[in-house]
Amino acid sequence: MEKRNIYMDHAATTYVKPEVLEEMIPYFTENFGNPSSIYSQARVTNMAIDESRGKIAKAINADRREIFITGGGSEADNWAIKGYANANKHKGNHIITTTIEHHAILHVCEYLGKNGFEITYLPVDEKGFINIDDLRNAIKDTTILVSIMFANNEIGTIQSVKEIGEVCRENKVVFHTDAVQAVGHIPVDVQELNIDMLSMAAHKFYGPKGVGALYVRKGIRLENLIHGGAQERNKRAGTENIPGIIGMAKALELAVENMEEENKKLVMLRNKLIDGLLERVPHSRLNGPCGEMRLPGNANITFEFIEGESILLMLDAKGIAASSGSACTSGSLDPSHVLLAIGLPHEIAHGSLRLSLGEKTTEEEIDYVLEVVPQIVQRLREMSPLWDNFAKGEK
Amino acid sequence: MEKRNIYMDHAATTYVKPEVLEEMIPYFTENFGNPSSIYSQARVTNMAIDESRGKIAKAINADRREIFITGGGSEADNWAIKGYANANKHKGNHIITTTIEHHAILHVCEYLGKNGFEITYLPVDEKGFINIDDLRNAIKDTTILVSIMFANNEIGTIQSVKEIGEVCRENKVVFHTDAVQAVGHIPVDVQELNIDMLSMAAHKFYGPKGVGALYVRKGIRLENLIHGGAQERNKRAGTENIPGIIGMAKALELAVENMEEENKKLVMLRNKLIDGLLERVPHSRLNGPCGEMRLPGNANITFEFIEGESILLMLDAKGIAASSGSACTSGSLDPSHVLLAIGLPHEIAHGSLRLSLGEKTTEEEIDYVLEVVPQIVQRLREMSPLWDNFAKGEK
Amino acid sequence: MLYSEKVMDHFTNPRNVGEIADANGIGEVGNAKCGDIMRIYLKIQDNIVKDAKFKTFGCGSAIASSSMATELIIGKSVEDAWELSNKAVAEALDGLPPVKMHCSVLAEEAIHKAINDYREKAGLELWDFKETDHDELHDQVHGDE
Ligand SMILES: Cc1ncc(COP(=O)(O)O)c(C=O)c1O
Ligand SMILES: Cc1ncc(COP(=O)(O)O)c(C=O)c1O
Ligand code: FES
Ligand code: FES
Repeated sequence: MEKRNIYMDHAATTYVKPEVLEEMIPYFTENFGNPSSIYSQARVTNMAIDESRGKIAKAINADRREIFITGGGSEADNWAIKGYANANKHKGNHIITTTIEHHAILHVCEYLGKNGFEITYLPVDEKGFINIDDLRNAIKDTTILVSIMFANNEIGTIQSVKEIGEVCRENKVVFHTDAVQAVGHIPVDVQELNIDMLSMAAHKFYGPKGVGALYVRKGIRLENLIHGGAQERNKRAGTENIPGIIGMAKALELAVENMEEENKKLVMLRNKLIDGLLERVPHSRLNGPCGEMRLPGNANITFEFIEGESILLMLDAKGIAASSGSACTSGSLDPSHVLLAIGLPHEIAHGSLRLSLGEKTTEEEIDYVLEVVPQIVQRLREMSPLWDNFAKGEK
Repeated sequence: MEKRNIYMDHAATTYVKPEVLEEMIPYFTENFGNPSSIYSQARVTNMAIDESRGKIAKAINADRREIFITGGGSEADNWAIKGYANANKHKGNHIITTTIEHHAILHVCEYLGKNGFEITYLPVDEKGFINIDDLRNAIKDTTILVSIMFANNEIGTIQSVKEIGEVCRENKVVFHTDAVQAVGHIPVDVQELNIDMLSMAAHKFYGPKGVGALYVRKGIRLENLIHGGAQERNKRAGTENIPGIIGMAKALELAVENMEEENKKLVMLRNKLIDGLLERVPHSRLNGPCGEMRLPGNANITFEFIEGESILLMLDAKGIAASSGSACTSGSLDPSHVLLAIGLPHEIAHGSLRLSLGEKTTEEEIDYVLEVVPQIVQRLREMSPLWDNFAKGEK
Repeated sequence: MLYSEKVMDHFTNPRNVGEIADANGIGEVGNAKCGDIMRIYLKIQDNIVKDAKFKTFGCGSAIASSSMATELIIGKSVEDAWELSNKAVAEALDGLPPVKMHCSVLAEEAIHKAINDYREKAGLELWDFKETDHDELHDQVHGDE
């Protein structure tokens, strides 16, 4: 049989769409002039960047002067949290976040926690939602910043961002959201949702790696993370990554254009995948919510009695690329902090599989996965002493 | 006459060489898998990154485990200085640098100066060299770090890096060098030159923008600048910019391969340019040293009585792209801090022009510049009241 | 993280999976919380390991280590089987990534436990070995560099 090549790890990273790459190419070789310079060649790149910034702003209903380009999602997250905390410590030292943030937020908060700040980590329920009253109760006089992710990268939970923004606004606390998994995938409107700062990364929506952006509402003061030249209105130094910016803008424009139609398809395929797996594999459970409040392309299932890495390796042998826990920590052996946060016991959290679908995913691929995964689970369970114990116990 | 298109601003940024872009392309669209994942597709990118890291390490005679990828030169500089300072403040709070550093170093030092660190800015002589005895005398018990740039971006001065490294080593002080203008242009060997940390940026040597690297000698502890995922051996979070890394490595490999031959040509052209301008334009002077201790492609000339931006605009009208002062501060109106540091009075520092040559620069282009610049200078002087006063005074 | 072809072979086609109904030595190490449990069954006759089988809950390298370790001890004397080190298992697999070395430790220890189980049942003196404290190992593997 021909080796399959099924990519179901879009939440980790995507390829660059050909239309996007095509727009980028001239900026590598021809229009490469430093946009801060004053010769005509530079004026071309300057204008192209400006236009791209406009597209990015439009996609989230912001003003282009509120968009600052970064070297990726992690940089945007680090800058938002450290930059805001350091520039506003005279107002207070308390920051609120959640237990299910990406490490780019969590590790920054841990760092700040060791450096004079007090961090509250809001718990989540078994579907991954925070409780809005927990947030209300956590806010105190010294609270300066709330950072709650828009959509979770592992279990796909979409928070009630608008409500969170409202609570922050009522309490005059700045609200940052890590929207790396949301932007380009679900509608994001910083005005309607009361968002003050927002992080995004191009490689999650078919744009290039190594470029992202931080939206910063006018009037908010941040300390620079990368000091130096006067780029990005003096806020983020470094010669502009012109092709990267052009690519991010183009990819985002396409993503917003196709979003509605795309998501109809994704939701249908995702539901088929989730329902099919739960039905075919006993002792399996869905992590994260069903329906509207789940990212359209995300499926995350736990299979009891087996371990995630083995599942991934067997899937790979069948030509399926997937992930277990969050992508940038596989290679590490700890079970996902997100799965622990929604209440899974350690030994069960180990056996989870994230399948994240994308624009090219077909129904035929879903059928293949539905055929292959149950076999793999069974094989691994046959090797597992835990399954053994369980099966014997049941008798 | 056909409009010329002469690029003489290679020190600001370069285009990506076609061979480099060609190597990058497959990593945008095909081999895009997250290198931290465990499926086969990711193994391809993982190995490609490893190989690239090896090439980068080899180019500066380091070990590949000492190379950490960043989002550019500014990030590398910021990380080296802030990361080292914050991780080692128990050892002391004194940092030594120079008055002619790039803003990516200077502004970080200013920032640290306001946050508990003491900064010494070593002066330079009229050619831009620091005095090694000044360095010796500046080191004290509390000194933890010396950061001195390898080669200056404006006036091309190459410091006696080896000697600086020796003094640092004798005094057990860590030595960082901003080698953004040096790497890929002149030989750099971190072992021979006693360098402990070194910054580079790919877009200065025909690689892509938005990617750079920090070399960190084994055993040196840095605080992370960008916290989050486990990439770059837990030291720099963010999904790897695969095409960027591949491109940087390829560009550097090519640069090192061609360096000797390339520099012969560049030095010849540069000398012709400098000598020609000084000869043809009265009241002009060369900034920075002549000969071996000047970057091969750098010419920086001051024309008295006129102003830099007007020169650039007129050059642009003639199809020549050049720069005045440092590229990322043009757009700002202050005279270059480097030219002030080598002792130029304010009014004279304003009238300087940097022409930086590259691999495609031809002798014919030099001839054209030699024809055009004197005319431009004369035209601007005819408009200048300073020239007027001077000319009348001379009579 | 890259696995050798040998590891992948032993992972995808593990040898000696299962249990031995009349095993006279059984050893189990690891814990589910860590994501790794290994159980080894031995059939020992005339001081020779006649058969060995395993059940493992764990990553690719844990499964491959179990497979390789059982293969290496079958046919050996109990003394020789006892001498099998985790390094030997890893080497036989053409190496393991550094963060995965502890998976081969599991195999070594599971065999030690199984052999001592056999010796206990046979009324023989137990041999000395130090079982790694799994929590300590965990910190070692996952702690700061
Ligand atoms: C000497 C020097 N250091 C640092 C930088 C900053 O590099 P980047 O703009 O790639 O961040 C530059 C160039 O802009 C430079 O010339
Ligand atoms: C929710 C979330 N935040 C932040 C990041 C970090 O983005 P990047 O890897 O582009 O720096 C990611 C992805 O890795 C993510 O999924
Ligand atoms: S069994 Fe613990 S990671 Fe392999
Ligand atoms: S998983 Fe067992 S040592 Fe960490």
